Amino acid sequence: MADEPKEPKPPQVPTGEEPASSTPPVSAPPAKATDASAPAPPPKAAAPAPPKPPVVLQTPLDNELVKRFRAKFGAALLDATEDRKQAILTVDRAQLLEISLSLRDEEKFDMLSSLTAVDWPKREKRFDVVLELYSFPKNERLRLKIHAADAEEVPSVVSVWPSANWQEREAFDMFGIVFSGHPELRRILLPDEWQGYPLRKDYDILQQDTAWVRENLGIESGQ
Amino acid sequence: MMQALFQATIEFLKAFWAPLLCGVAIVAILPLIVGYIVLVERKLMADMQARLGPMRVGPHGLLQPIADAVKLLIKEDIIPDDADKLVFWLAPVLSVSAALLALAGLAIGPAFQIAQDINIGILFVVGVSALGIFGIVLGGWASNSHYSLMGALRSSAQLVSYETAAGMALVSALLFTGTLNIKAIVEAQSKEGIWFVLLAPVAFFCYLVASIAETNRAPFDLPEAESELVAGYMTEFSGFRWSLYFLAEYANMIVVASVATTLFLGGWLRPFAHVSWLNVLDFVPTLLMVIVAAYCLQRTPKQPTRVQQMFMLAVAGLCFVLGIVLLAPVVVPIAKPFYAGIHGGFWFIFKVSLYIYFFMWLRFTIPRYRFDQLMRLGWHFLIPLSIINVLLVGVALIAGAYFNLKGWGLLLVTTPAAVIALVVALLILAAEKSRGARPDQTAASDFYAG
Amino acid sequence: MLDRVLFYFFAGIAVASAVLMVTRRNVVHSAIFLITALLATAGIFLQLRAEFLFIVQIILYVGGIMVLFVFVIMLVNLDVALQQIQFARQKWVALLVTLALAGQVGLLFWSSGKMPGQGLPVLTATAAERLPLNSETVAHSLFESYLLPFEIASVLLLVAMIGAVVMAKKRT
Amino acid sequence: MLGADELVINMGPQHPSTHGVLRVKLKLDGERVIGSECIIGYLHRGVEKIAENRTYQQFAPYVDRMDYVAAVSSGLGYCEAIEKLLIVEAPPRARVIRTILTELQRIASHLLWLGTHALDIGALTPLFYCFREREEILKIFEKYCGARLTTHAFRIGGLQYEAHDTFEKDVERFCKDFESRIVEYETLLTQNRIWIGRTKGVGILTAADAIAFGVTGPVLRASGVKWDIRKAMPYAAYDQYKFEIPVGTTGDTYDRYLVRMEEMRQSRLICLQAIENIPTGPIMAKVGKVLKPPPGEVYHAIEAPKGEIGYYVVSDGTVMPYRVHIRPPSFINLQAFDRMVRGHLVADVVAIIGTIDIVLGEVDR
Repeated sequence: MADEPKEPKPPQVPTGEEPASSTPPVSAPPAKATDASAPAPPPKAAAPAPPKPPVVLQTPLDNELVKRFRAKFGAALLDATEDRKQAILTVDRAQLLEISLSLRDEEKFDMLSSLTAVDWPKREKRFDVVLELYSFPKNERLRLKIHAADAEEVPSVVSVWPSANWQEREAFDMFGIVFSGHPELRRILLPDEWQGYPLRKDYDILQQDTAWVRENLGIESGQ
Repeated sequence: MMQALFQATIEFLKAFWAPLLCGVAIVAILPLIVGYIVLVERKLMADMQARLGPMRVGPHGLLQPIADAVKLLIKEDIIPDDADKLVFWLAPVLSVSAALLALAGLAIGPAFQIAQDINIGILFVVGVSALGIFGIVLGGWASNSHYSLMGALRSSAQLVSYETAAGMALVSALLFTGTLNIKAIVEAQSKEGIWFVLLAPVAFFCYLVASIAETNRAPFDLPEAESELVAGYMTEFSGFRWSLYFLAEYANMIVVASVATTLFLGGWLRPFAHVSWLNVLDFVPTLLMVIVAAYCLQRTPKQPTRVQQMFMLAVAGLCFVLGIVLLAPVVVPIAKPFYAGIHGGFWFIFKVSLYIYFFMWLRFTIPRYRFDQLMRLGWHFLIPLSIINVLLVGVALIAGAYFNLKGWGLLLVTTPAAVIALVVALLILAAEKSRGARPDQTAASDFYAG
Repeated sequence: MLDRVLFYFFAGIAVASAVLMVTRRNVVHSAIFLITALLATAGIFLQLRAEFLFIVQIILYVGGIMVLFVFVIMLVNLDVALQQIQFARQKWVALLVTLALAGQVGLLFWSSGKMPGQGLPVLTATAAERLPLNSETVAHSLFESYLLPFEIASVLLLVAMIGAVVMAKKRT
Repeated sequence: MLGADELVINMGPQHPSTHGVLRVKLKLDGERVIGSECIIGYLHRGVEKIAENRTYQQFAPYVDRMDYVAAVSSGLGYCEAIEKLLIVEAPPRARVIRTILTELQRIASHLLWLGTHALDIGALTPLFYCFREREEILKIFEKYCGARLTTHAFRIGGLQYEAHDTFEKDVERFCKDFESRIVEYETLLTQNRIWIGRTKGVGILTAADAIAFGVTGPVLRASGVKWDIRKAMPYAAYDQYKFEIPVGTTGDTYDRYLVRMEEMRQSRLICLQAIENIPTGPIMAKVGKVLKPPPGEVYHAIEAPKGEIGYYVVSDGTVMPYRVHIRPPSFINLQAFDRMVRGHLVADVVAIIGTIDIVLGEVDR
């Protein structure tokens, strides 16, 4: 929490600092959260923090960067929100590479901190691929999200940020998301002959365990 | 035929019973000595690293070497599947026998030498100990492992390179004696009244560095650099075979230390052997022993168990007896004839220990060289320096003969020679530095070629 | 008596390991037997009280040349060497040369003592303690009697060394 | 065998100096590395999957098992991430104590690195000196929370334990001693010709490369990028203290060594500043027994000893996290290994593995 006060130093901050920093007590987040609930309509019914009235944490994001992106990529920018004052851009899968390049070269998000995925099995496009970007010149973070269905390929961003290499392999390893254009998309943490993708929500770890026990130990069940 | 053979055997035994006995003694006792050198090394290392070292087996871990030896002997002997069995069997034996054979040529005092008075003394020691390299190379090859092979290749390249420097350094010192006979070398130092380390300091330095490299000790312990090559040529060896290599390594250390002692440090001579007013130095050995004994006595009550207390007392007693033995030739007129033997032995072993101590000290203090740096140091620095030093010492000797200088007077001519060699060394280093300034990615690529 | 036994002992080892060296298929084994043969020869030198030759044999041949030999053997791929047929086509040439050599040696032995100045010189043995000092003797003959050939040989070696260095440098 | 064009040598997973179960396949030309491949996963325990089946509090001890030589730092990152998700903030006293413990942990982690790195390069003795001081830090941890290695020192919302009576005195005594101890290590290494020869110009990583590979922590700073999350986005109580960010120039192994040595000094200064004035008050914020963060997601990163450790936590409003992704610094930093190692010798490989300062528990998770 304490990292928020330092963030609004650069004036051209495109993340969602503007509404937050306009409220006076910057260092008391619970109070701030209730403030933020006033201007924005609640998009979802949030589970309430015990004593307080419903808090709205996800607000639409509308800053310079989003405006520039709207102008440049139009419909490819599916959504721009901020959650707990962290900027999130949801973009179209097909245009990921162009957007990434633009983010790196024009918006100076020069480091890819983290790349991972989240599985929402009930959704039509079940996977969120989440890229956590950082800009050294601006000292701010930006989260990029891409939705992908089970069989859909996501363009690899290794050519933009080489640090995506192993992280995409890990996402492939754990979720089975195929990154097209990746130099060598193999399993990285799990053995090559591993069955299934463990971090999918429908992955039954017990079943895998039992199968392994049967195969390697020759007994019926390990559990 | 049988009778002839029998006769020959008798003849052989008659002529050589004493050396044979000594040989058996060496083979029997050396492992014990090496074991205790290792213990001393571990204790020293522990002391320098703010810890205690082996403490469990015997008082202050004094029985640790024996426990280690027993452990090694009863360990499983593993021979890798694809290893060349014959060579794998042969290699450690070669290594250790070369090291032991070299010991035969050494003189521990005027009285103790197995291969008595051989004309080629120092050459014999150097040449035979160099044969140990076959044990390393063949062992590395026979293991059929990349780590072993690389260790073996590194080792042989290193040994061949540094042997040149060591040989040249030896030649510098031999110029003063004019003989290869070990006894004659020490006697020459006795006659001149000055140790050759003072006359040829640069040669001593070269030999010191080269001998560390030859025995594969840190900072030149690349063949067995555990962080890179696991254990180098010894990777696949275990149990008794491994301990043979270990034995060979420490025996080699004793050999190089003895050669250095003989040639540069006056062998078995007491410091200032012919300065009569310094005869008080004869009491130093006794004093040392008594101090050790006193320390042991002082520690005795602090030992946790009765057995350990008794053991400590026994050690103290042994030291005390040794002190008496060392004292006897000095004060008891009847024991006078044994003076040279007993005190010679003491001083020789003392100097060898100091030399080995220096090895250990280095090992705990400084990091390891990289292989290309090691080769560069050998070929670009040590070998040129030692060759130039031979020339300079030769010139100095001619000058000395011209001015008819003797003993300490020789310093008048050898000191300038040493200074010039030092300047040359600095020049070489400066040249190296400017070479090293640019990234020499290509220069290091063919370092196996020397 | 002892001398004779020692001689036959070393000679036997030398011959046996020489034969083994030629017949082994594994190059490293051949190298080991060559080392053994050289060491046995060194033993014969020692038995003849030629200590200096003994140690030179060990230092130069065993400790120097053979180390490099073994070194090179390890650098080449052994499997390739194993597949090659031994005694390729020189079987008959080798036999011929061996026979010629044997004939020569036989002639030498046969002519000993028959004609003055021919065959093996018959030396009278000197007692060991009265032998001149070995290394000194060698040094005197090298640096006094045969100084010129010695220097020529050194220059030749120097040239060979420089040539080798130049060739090695050119490659990189 | 070595005469052939390429030699593939396998280092690890059981190798004395791959710092755990890292396996590196090296393609060699003689002894020169012309290519490398890291094979990891031998220590994979599925931490992220476990997280989805534990409550928020239950999962906290698991993060200690990732970077087990800097467990306090991982724990701090996790607790702060969940606090962010819950929109609570730890009380000032808790934040200061957290800062002290985390900085001590940074020193401990760097000490372990220094000892093993020096050992890899062949210097035996610094290891024992480093462990001697590390022991003092671990004793402080032990006094504080009873555990030495995987401490689980912090709780979501603050601290479980009040600092013990002698906490300030212990920390102060350690800091006082430590000043001369660093000098001791430096006399052994910094000016040593062999050490310089082995580390200077080895494993150079330029600033551009470092950023592209996402490298963080001392490795990034040694390449000349002055970036430290403690300064850039202060967390815990770092905004109250004065300290410098050491940076290198060339990005070689020697620079990384110098940067880490200086970092230890700075951490010591932070500790000294912090113990001077530890605020009084509660140590735990008001969080319920059952944590049900409102739906949403958060990414929170802190400066662990090895670099940026980030937690991306998604909540669906239940007691268990919907997804926890951990951005482990070792894992990301190890990616740059191939770039750093090419063209160097086998002996440099161990120096480079050492200088990245990886912990396999964190690489594999």
